[in-house]
Amino acid sequence: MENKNRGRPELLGADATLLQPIVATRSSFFHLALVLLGFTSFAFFAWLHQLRWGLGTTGLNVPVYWGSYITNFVFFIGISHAGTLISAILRLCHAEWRRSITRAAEVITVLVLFFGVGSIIVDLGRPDRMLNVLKHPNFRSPLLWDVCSVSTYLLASSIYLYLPLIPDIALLRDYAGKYTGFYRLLALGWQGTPRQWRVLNRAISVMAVLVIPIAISVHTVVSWVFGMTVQPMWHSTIFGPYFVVGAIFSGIASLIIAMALIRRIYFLQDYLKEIHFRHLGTLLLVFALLWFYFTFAEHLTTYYGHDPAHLAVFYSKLAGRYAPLFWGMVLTCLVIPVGILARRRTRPIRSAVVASVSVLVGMWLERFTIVIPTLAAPRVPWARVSYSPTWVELGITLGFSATFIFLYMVFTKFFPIVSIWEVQEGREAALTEVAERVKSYLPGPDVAGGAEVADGSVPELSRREGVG
Amino acid sequence: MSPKPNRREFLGIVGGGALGVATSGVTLKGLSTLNAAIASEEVHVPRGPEAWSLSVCSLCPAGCGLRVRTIGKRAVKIQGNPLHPVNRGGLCPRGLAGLQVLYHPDRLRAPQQNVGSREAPRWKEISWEEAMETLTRHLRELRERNQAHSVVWVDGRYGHLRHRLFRKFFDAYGSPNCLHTGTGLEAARAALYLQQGATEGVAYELEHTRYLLSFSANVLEGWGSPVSNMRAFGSWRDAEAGRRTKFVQIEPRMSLTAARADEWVALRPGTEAALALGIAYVLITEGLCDTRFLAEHTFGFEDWRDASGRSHMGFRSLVLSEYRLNQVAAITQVPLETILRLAREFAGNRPALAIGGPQCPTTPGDVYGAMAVHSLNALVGSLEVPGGALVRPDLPQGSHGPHPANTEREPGGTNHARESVIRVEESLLPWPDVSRLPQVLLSRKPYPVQAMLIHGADPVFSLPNGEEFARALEAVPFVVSFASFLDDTAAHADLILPDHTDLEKWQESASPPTFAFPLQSISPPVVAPVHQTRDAAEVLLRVARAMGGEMAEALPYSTAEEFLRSQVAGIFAAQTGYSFSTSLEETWNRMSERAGWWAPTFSSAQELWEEIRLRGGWWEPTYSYGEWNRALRTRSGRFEFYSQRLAEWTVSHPEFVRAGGFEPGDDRLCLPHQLRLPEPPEGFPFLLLPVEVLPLAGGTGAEIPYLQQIAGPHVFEHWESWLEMNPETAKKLGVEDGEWIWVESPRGRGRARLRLFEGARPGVVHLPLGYGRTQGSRWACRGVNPLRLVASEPYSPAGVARALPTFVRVYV
Amino acid sequence: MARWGMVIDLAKCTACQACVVACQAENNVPCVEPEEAERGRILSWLAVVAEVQGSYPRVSMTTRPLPCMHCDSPPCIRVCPVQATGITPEGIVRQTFARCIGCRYCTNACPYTRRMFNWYRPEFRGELQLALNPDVTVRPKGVVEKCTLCHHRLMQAKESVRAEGRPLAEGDYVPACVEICPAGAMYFGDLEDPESRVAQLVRSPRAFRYLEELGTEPKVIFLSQGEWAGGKQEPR
Amino acid sequence: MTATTATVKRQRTWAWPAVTKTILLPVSLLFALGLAAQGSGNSGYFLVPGEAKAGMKTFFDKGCIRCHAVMGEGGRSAPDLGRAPAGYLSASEIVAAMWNHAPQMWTKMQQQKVAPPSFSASEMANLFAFLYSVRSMDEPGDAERGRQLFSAKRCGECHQRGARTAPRAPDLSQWASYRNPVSWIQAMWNHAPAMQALMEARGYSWPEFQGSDVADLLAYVRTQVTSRGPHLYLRPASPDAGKTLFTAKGCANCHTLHGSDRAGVPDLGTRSLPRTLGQFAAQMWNHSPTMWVSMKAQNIPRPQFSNKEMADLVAYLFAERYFEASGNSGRGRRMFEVKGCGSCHVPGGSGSGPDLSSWQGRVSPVRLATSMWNHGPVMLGRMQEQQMPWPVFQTGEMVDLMEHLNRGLAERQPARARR
Repeated sequence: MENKNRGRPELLGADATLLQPIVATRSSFFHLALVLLGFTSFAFFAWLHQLRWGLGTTGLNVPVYWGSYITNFVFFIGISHAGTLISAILRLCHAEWRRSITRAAEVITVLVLFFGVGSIIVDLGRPDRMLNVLKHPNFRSPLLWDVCSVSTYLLASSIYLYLPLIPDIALLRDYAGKYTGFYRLLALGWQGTPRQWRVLNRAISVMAVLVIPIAISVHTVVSWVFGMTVQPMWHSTIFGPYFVVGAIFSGIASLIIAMALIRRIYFLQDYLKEIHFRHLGTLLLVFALLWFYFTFAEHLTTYYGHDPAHLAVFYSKLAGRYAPLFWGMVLTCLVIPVGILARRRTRPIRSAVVASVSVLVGMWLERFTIVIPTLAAPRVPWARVSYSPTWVELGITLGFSATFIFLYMVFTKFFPIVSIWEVQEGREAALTEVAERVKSYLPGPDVAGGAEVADGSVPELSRREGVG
Repeated sequence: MSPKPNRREFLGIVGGGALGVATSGVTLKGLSTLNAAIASEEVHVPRGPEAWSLSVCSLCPAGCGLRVRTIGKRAVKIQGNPLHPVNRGGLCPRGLAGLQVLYHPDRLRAPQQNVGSREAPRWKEISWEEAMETLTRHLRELRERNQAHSVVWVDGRYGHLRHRLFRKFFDAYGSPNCLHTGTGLEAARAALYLQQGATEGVAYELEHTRYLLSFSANVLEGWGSPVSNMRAFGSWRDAEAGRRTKFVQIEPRMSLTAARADEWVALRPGTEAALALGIAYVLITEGLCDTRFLAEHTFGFEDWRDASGRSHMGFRSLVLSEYRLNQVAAITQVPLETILRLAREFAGNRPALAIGGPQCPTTPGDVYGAMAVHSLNALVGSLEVPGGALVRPDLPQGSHGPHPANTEREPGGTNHARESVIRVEESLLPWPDVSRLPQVLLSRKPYPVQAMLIHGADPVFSLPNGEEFARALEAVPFVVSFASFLDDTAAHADLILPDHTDLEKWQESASPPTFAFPLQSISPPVVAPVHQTRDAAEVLLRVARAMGGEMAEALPYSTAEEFLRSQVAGIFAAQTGYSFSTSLEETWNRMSERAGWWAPTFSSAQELWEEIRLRGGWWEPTYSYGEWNRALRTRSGRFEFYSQRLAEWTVSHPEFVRAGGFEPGDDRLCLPHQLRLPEPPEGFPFLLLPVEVLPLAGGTGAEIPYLQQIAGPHVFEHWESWLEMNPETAKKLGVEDGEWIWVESPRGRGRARLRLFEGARPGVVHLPLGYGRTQGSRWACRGVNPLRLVASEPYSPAGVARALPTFVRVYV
Repeated sequence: MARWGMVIDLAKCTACQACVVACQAENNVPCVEPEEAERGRILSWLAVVAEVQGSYPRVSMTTRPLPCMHCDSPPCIRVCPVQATGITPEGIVRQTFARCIGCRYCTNACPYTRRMFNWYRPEFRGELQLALNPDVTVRPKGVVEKCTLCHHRLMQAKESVRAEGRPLAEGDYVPACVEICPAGAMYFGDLEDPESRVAQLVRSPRAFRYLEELGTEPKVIFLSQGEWAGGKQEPR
Repeated sequence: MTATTATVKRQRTWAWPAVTKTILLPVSLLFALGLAAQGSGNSGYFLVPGEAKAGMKTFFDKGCIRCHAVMGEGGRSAPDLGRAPAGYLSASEIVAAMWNHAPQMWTKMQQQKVAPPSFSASEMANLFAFLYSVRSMDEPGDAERGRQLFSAKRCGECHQRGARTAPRAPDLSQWASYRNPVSWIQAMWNHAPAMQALMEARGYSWPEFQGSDVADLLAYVRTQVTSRGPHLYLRPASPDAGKTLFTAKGCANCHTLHGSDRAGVPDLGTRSLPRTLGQFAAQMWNHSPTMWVSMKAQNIPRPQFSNKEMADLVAYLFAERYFEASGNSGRGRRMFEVKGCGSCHVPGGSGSGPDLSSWQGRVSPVRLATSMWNHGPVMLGRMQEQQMPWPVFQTGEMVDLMEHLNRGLAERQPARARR
């Protein structure tokens, strides 16, 4: 079925900009890709080195058996909450400003999850026996829960990324003029028929509802990896929500950064506006405070309980060897973001980005100061051994980050990073719909009944029929 | 768009699927390759027939019995010989580590000749024929030139019968210089000599004592016979309620021994004598002494008049006038109440025993301190009673020659043309002090030494004046070492003839220090030599054969085994003792023996030999208490508070008396007393006390990984010297735990890691002994040798070398 | 079914660490190089752990030989994702080296820090390889290892008593650490057998379990130091 | 095992016939072997049936050693069985002593929560052999007492260290090498004629040694040695060799064992003799002047002994005493009634205790001790319930009682020879 519009994205009108990254690639892309792939190959080399000589090439030791790999694992899984969770929540809440940011967020989720899982594999002493997890599973192990929940999450969020992509892929099939076969395959024969829209919307909303508990469970389970042991300052009931909050916190921060970069590089100022950053900045501020609340509650409880084993960890964090990292975390997760975001912002984008970078650094430190001090202060008196990552760990960490960025870039070269149909939809239909909705909040007779407030798909469906 | 996929789409789907399958296939393949790669690295241990054989440990003087498991030709595990009376199946970590000595990768693999200079040695591997030829030629030439006496044999290996062999060799060869480096209880041995007149056999029956006052004796960390001490310790704590032995450890630092004791009394360093005399003060003033013992078996307790009518101060007057409680409390910084309580407990729990003295392990201590401590035993009558201080009877000599090394030589009893290079007659104590060798070598008096043979000793490393020893070795034309590893001394040799390690040779050992019973263990080799090494004893036997004549006649043995057999025949001839047996049999034997019955399990020398091979050795399990004439061999035939030997010696050596700040004729010189404590010199505020830790007991064993790993558990330290310091002191200095820090004494400096330890006394720092080798194993050449920092005094007022309090400064 | 347990009498322990070396030699535990030891890569199934309290001169130090506690409720086996560690019917917490994926979750879950990880391929330099015990596998790199209570000795003991046609008696099976202890501070036996020495000692008022408040139910039981009861006269 | 099952087990073992069969065999075997089987061997010191060393192992293994000491080895909370009671005990006297003290011991064990161990008959036989052997050993003497004796007996007047008195008496410090009182006696015995003459010349009375005198003197002399001489021990004595010697040296010509005193010649089996071998030898010494006088009268030459011979002889005489002449069954029967045994141990099994008539012909000290020990606590409990006192047996009474039991309670058959 030939399409006469192929290769003419400008036919999309104003939204043609969104296809621009796919249609044209600048040389700087390749330069950057090369640099990033350099990091990737270095990480690969580091991993081979580690495989050859053993985990002794890392800075790990007795009793600090876990280090930056596990920190990365928790961190990456945390960031993965950027997308799915945020976009799902915003979708369910009908937050209209979501339309241009959901895609960017969801991609983060899917891609970063691979690195979360990768971190675990890299951390294994015998990755060659990885499949033992399937052959001899022990369902009592929180690590196995993790395996289950992360893979479920990966599946769910991939679907959740893919579903809203379908109309856009169809657009690409029809207009991009590149990789048509590839797009055709992925478009699954999307024609934009009302039935297809109905099914798609249904599916998206089901996934949006599904993905939230899955996402929350993932990070809760990650926290349980620590919380289920009896180790001081790991064995804490608050860890589930604490980790979830931290995850969303870092997720928002990474989303802000990703958006700012996309906006800058692909000239999407029209789509990713200051208001988006303002809203996300507010969200980040809220989570900074929420995060602080949890941190405070956690540490105050520990201090007040005065269990010597816990206190040893507590003091090593607050006043001991890990104090610089701990207070660095407080600075970067609380002081800087709150300081920046709480002020009236003249340049919301820049301040949001600065705050986000700070939060990302801080959240990595937070993961680090959760994992290491506990291990370094076991109940049994032990030699004071300090942990610091070696080049292998740093290389793999950097390589993972670089590869993630690379893959993200590559994604933008194949798929629109801003959801075209959602933006179109917002432009064309949302205004009236919102007006009606707002009216429904106000005193007076219901315009279209209360039902649509609960289930937004109904009016959308009716609206979209005209578009197709 | 049709609901059915077209051909292209179909191909795409199939292709995607294929790609997926291929990817996972490759992944699985990769995983299995990886698995195979790692599996190929796995170490597979060959199996073989299992066997057990006996041996003897010689890593410390205790000579515990070993039971070694062999698989095929490999020795794979060392355990204790359950029949051996010293260890009864237990072992300390050192004994277990014997395997790593045997299979140490840095052992010398063949004889080495120095083809470079002494300063810059270059080692060339030579054949045994060549090596033997060189040794024999040198020794023969010296003998032909009538210089046989100028050959010096320095031995540091523990054992007994081997020493007899060496002595026989040098007696026949014509050298009086068969020296031994000693076993680390020099101060106690000196006190025994000065107060009881016995030259050998410091023995304590720790197991049956009910109250043990240990003055800086690291009972659980290498003092005497560690394993039998530990057994005694275990039996104290096993006792039924109310009968537990109280173990009081008195020392400045809380050592592991102090930590395991029932009480630790922190004492100002070097004031052991004062504390002992303070306790004596309480015993005397409160009438807690054993007056009958004092009256019948002691001399110099009360004031006395000599033949010329001159009156002398007795122990009692000295203590009452100069060691009043408050004085002692001030000197020792031990609370007055503690001293009082210790004295009352000591007197109230008999048999009570006091051991030790101010002694830095591996370096000689202060004789007066040891005398003061030993005097406490006399005050409560703990000599020659069960659970008291004993004198070990000598081993039966059989028909084979005099008692070996380090015993008193009868004046004029030598058959040598020349006197010994270290003139025992000049010194207070009747055994030669190897630390005087450098002086002798350098001064070439009484005669120049032409050759030095060093076996099992590393004086350059282990003597306080090691550097001097190294310098002095330059003056010796021919130096031979029998070291198994290239050690600090061997590095100065011309020829190294590597000795077998324990498990490769016929092993033997006599009673360990502080053990009260005569004992001789003998065991055959467990495994074939790993390298081209030879037993030093067999080397000498070969030399004797090669030299022929009277040498060959004196040593008509072709192997070490033959020699040992001949010695066992001597033991059999004495018609006493038993081969090792279970403790039950031993109890039976002891009971019968006490009643006067002796029922040995052997009836001929051959049978005894076979039993020894089967069980590990022979011993005499019964001690005859109260053989006063054996235990008290002083001129007065009594225990001498006032040592007449000291009196006699100080008269003839006024220069040492004056050096000690005394007037000649001062009675205090002959009585135990507290030496003056030196003040720290300007700029050196900290006192350095080297400490001995069990894994590196005697300052040896640093090359053994097993031992290095467990060297300092109390500060989580291993593989490296550490400097122990009190946290308060460190705070004042502004230094932190784990920092690398310089320790500098007027003699030298070294760098160690700082470890804060609450058990270290403020103002005192400690370095472990055994570190800081400069030669040898890759694992041993680490850390600082504290002996390179401490000052020593070859002749104290008591005429005995002792380590002086050494002050250091510490900086980053 | 026996339930193997160990009693360590802290009153008799001299902290000599013979048990540590005996364990290492028996079980082919490699000695790591000094540089690695410095980085905390030491492998010790059994360690003597010291704890210093107070300040000079009122200092006390407790030393404790710590093998794997062989908990009846071990935190480590619950967390292993691949069932590489478990508890045998006789109560020994075992480790299947061939299945372990090296995630080190168990090492972190163990409150006693008694599980060790092979950071490298085990190295036995030169002739040191000759001293290896053929009864115990040398662990490859990347897996977790731990005290097995010298399980191979149990196998051997069972075999030999079967040959002799008698049941396992006390003393037939003793781990290397217990066997070597010079002060006789370690006891080993069947906790289920009320007549066994360990079962009797466990009933002592001095008996306690290390970190028992964690609910791990260790089968290594310590006897407290006790103290000198004062100069009581001999009981009549 | 719980207390209940223990009781059940104990009650079950009251089923006599099965048990008697199992224990009878080894015991009768041992007794059949008698002295002949037990020589000195080359591995120990045994006087009587049973393995003394194995007995010692039993003594240690069953925990006796935790309270009882033997010769100073072991616990101190109960009497040292090597020394207490001080006098000689034959096998049946050991049983009697055990019997008499048992309730006290059981009570004490109960207080200390120690379960009384049980013994098999062979274990008990070994234990008896052990105790008997140990009790025959001389304790190391007290040097201080020895010193007093030395001056009191005026030994020092001739035997001075390096005494120059002529004719010279031997310097006793040479004798310090003797570790065994028997060898001391032997040495004196052989020198007696010379000494006797000298003493008579000086008007000294014949020195007699009581109790531990010889050991004490030895201990004293030992403290006087100048240098460490050899320790001269005796090799384990052989009662067999002693038996031969007893005839060969002509002792049997006058002395009897377990017979009646011939005129003036003591029966060497009587029990008025001391506990230890050394004291036994000393007794020989004490009586020797009298003996020599009568020997001279009968023109019998004075026998000379090597120290080994002396030891063997003493051992023979000593071992012989382990078995006593049979008791008087009539007295035994009376005892059985008087002590109240019969009120429970009713023939036919109608009493509360088991019927002892089945013991007929099988009673030995070891047997009695075994059953008393293993079932005693139950019996004691029952007796306490019935408020019966625990019977106490005096010397000899136990033998009589055994004789009575052996003949069967109904006394229908004559006694059997037990050896």
